[in-house]
Amino acid sequence: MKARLERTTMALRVAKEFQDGDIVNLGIGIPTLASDFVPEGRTVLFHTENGAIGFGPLASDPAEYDINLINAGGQFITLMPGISFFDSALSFAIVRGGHLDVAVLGGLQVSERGDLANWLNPRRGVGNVGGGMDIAVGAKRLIVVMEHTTKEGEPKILRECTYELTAKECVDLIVTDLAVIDVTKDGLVLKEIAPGYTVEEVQAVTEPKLIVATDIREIEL
Amino acid sequence: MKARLERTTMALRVAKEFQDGDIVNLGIGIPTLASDFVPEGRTVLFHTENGAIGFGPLASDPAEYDINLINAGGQFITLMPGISFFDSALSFAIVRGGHLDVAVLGGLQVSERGDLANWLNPRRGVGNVGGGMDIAVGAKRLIVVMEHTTKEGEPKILRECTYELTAKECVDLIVTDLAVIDVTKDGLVLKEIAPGYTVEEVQAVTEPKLIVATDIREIEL
Amino acid sequence: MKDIRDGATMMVASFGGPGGAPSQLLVALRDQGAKNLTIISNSVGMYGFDPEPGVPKTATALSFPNVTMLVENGQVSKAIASFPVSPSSSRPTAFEKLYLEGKAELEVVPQGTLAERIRAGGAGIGGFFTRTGVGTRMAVGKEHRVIDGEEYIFEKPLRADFALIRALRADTYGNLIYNMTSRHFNPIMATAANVTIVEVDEIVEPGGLDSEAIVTPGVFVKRIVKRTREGDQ
Amino acid sequence: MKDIRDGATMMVASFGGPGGAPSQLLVALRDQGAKNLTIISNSVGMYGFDPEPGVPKTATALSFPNVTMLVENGQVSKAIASFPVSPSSSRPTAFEKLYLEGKAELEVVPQGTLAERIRAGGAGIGGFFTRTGVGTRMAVGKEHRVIDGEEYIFEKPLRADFALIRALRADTYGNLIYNMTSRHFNPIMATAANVTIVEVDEIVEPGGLDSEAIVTPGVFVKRIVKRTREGDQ
Repeated sequence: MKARLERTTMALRVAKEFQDGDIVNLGIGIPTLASDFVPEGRTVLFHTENGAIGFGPLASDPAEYDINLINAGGQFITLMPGISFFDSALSFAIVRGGHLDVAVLGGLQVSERGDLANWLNPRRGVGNVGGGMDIAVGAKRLIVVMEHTTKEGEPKILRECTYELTAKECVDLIVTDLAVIDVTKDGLVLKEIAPGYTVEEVQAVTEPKLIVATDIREIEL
Repeated sequence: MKARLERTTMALRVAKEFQDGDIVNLGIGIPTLASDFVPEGRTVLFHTENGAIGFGPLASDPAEYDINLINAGGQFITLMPGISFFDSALSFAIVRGGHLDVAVLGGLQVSERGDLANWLNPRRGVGNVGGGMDIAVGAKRLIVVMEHTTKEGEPKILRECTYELTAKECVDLIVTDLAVIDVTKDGLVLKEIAPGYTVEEVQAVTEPKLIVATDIREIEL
Repeated sequence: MKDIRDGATMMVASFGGPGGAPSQLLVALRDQGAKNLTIISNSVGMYGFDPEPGVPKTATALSFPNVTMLVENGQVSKAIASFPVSPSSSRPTAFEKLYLEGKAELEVVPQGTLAERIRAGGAGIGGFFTRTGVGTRMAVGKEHRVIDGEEYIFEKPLRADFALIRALRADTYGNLIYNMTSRHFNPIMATAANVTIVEVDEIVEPGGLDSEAIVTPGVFVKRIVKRTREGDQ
Repeated sequence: MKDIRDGATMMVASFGGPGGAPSQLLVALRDQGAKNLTIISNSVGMYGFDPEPGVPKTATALSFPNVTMLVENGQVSKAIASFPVSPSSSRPTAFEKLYLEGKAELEVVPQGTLAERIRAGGAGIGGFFTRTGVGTRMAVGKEHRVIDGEEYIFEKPLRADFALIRALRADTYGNLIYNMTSRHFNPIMATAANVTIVEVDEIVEPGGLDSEAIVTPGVFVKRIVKRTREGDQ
């Protein structure tokens, strides 16, 4: 009963945010899983940085794997009628020009003001920035999906990020294995909470003070 | 015997400059005529600002006129195997990025240092700048072809342009109905001269002092 | 087009004639009547003369609904263009007359700079440096910068409230393909407006276009209008 | 490739696996041996591990000739990239080890900024302002500018002596078409080098490609190399 959400459940919750007609970019990891859970009746087209919009689900049969049909994470994807291909310049013109309706990224840390750190673990010293900085800045709406705490149990939602930033004040919504949190001008608003958990328990593993939504509820799936 | 060159003859002389494999842009007017005179054995592909490289000759039969197949001057052109189409951004990336081997433009005035004025007649006050400024700056080699003097007999090759400039120090070669003149760091070098004319006669209708090439000859066609 | 308000900024594709020009959308805009429009376009209306007797030698001599119609209808107060006037001073365009009477504003922009500014607007670029225009009246008042020994000027992006464009064929996602040299400013204008409206000859189902040949992904297109009459320019 | 000298700057197309990567040209460059190369690429070599037992789940797990080969051969002294290292710290790339030993320089660039800088290099743009990287380490030492209320940083164009790219098919003019998501950095790198060399599966006569689907006009391509073995990645 009282268990943190599975990765697929987090992805399911994220996918509820997709509106009909949205163009959506999904980062590597949990975000990618969200593509399987687009709510019925909504048409969502997915964008991938290497240069496609409107691809189908991940290829399930190794026989259909094609090195020329992959997403930005290198996963084999499939064709869908209406798919279009373009180069990296146009791909990031889409991103940077504000044409992505929603982007979903993983996170190492998110600050109270919606700063995101997700590309460089200081223990390693070097990292792959990829397209995350462009996407964080360019997407109309940015959802970060991540575990609520580190493996050591430390909060990942902080007053200030201590890791190298991906972008400042870019996150609109945080979905974790414990909660759904809106980033607002007034601060972080706790909107939904994992089944069996209390506000206090979530607050205890969150560094900034959470504002509790008047209509707070269990995470809706 | 002693007659200024016809427009087609000027175009013929210009075309001699085209080397095998060149990508060439031709401005409206006399420059466009040069496409008919590419020297035998040389393959030259023409670029047009609206977005094509490698088109065929002007359409000669009104039955084949297609509003979707024109050059930058609005003339109906024809298909040729290997033609490619692109948008205005890529078209001017080609121009501005230094990928045009040769451009040929008309001119109102050219200065001693190779400044070009070709877009605005001050008597009118407004003019169409078109792609001339981009081409003048971007082409690896810029040839200006024009009458040597105005209708009133005034020099068009001047110490300083008095009309609004298209670009500074951009012209490499001037072909007129009287002469072929190289623009060099040392000044204007008179290389070829129309049949029957003397150096003095050309100098008389040219404002800056011409340097006479040691191998000066009749205009070669 | 009901949401095009007075004072809107409109990108309108055009180049050298009727090819790639959204002529039916322009007729609709004329009928809709929004005033005080700023037009961003390669040319600000064609010269408005009928085809010359016999066969026209150029596409520019063809008569078709273009921005001149909006100018004559009193809807245009400003233009940003590279071909703002007629090639011939003896046949001035409606806009040219308006401008010379001091009743309209005009910003003349080199064609490549116009294209790049529109692309920048669509690509979220805050501005860029170009060598085009250095040492000319286009450089007056602009920031100059020497980069690797060459002189450049700073140019700003252009965006619009609406882009009116034309394509050959759309699928229902708004993916577009064009027709030869009628591509010109259409793909970049599609990217640089809050609302892009495209006029097409044909609308097909997704899958009906070659995915490798799609020039404009549907993400850039808000509304698709099928041309009503065949053969009309 | 004989004219690739020590110290040359090389653009090398890559994205997520062997698709669109000029692997045979890289083998040739390894055999040619030029040293002190600067590599401009999305990734600086893949992780170099063989396919995992069974079926690889991603294209990135596939083994194919890539920049790691050049690094291991002592040819690389600098990289400009968005994916400079392995996704997993337990399997560092050859370049990562070199860099951490202080034997190579590295400039990490956000992927979209990398693409735009390459495009700018090919398009004759002297530099541009982007919001990407503002407030991060990417902005350190860069000019900041507020444009229409948003903060931007200045980024410079990238050019190279050579671009090594891969396409599906070329005609003899050098016009290119690509294969689905293997397009990525190839078309823009083609524009931004003094000499662009393309590796293709097939070379056809002019007219053998759909003119509306040509992505890279031949003007950008200097040399075309047909891949020698079928099925090889």
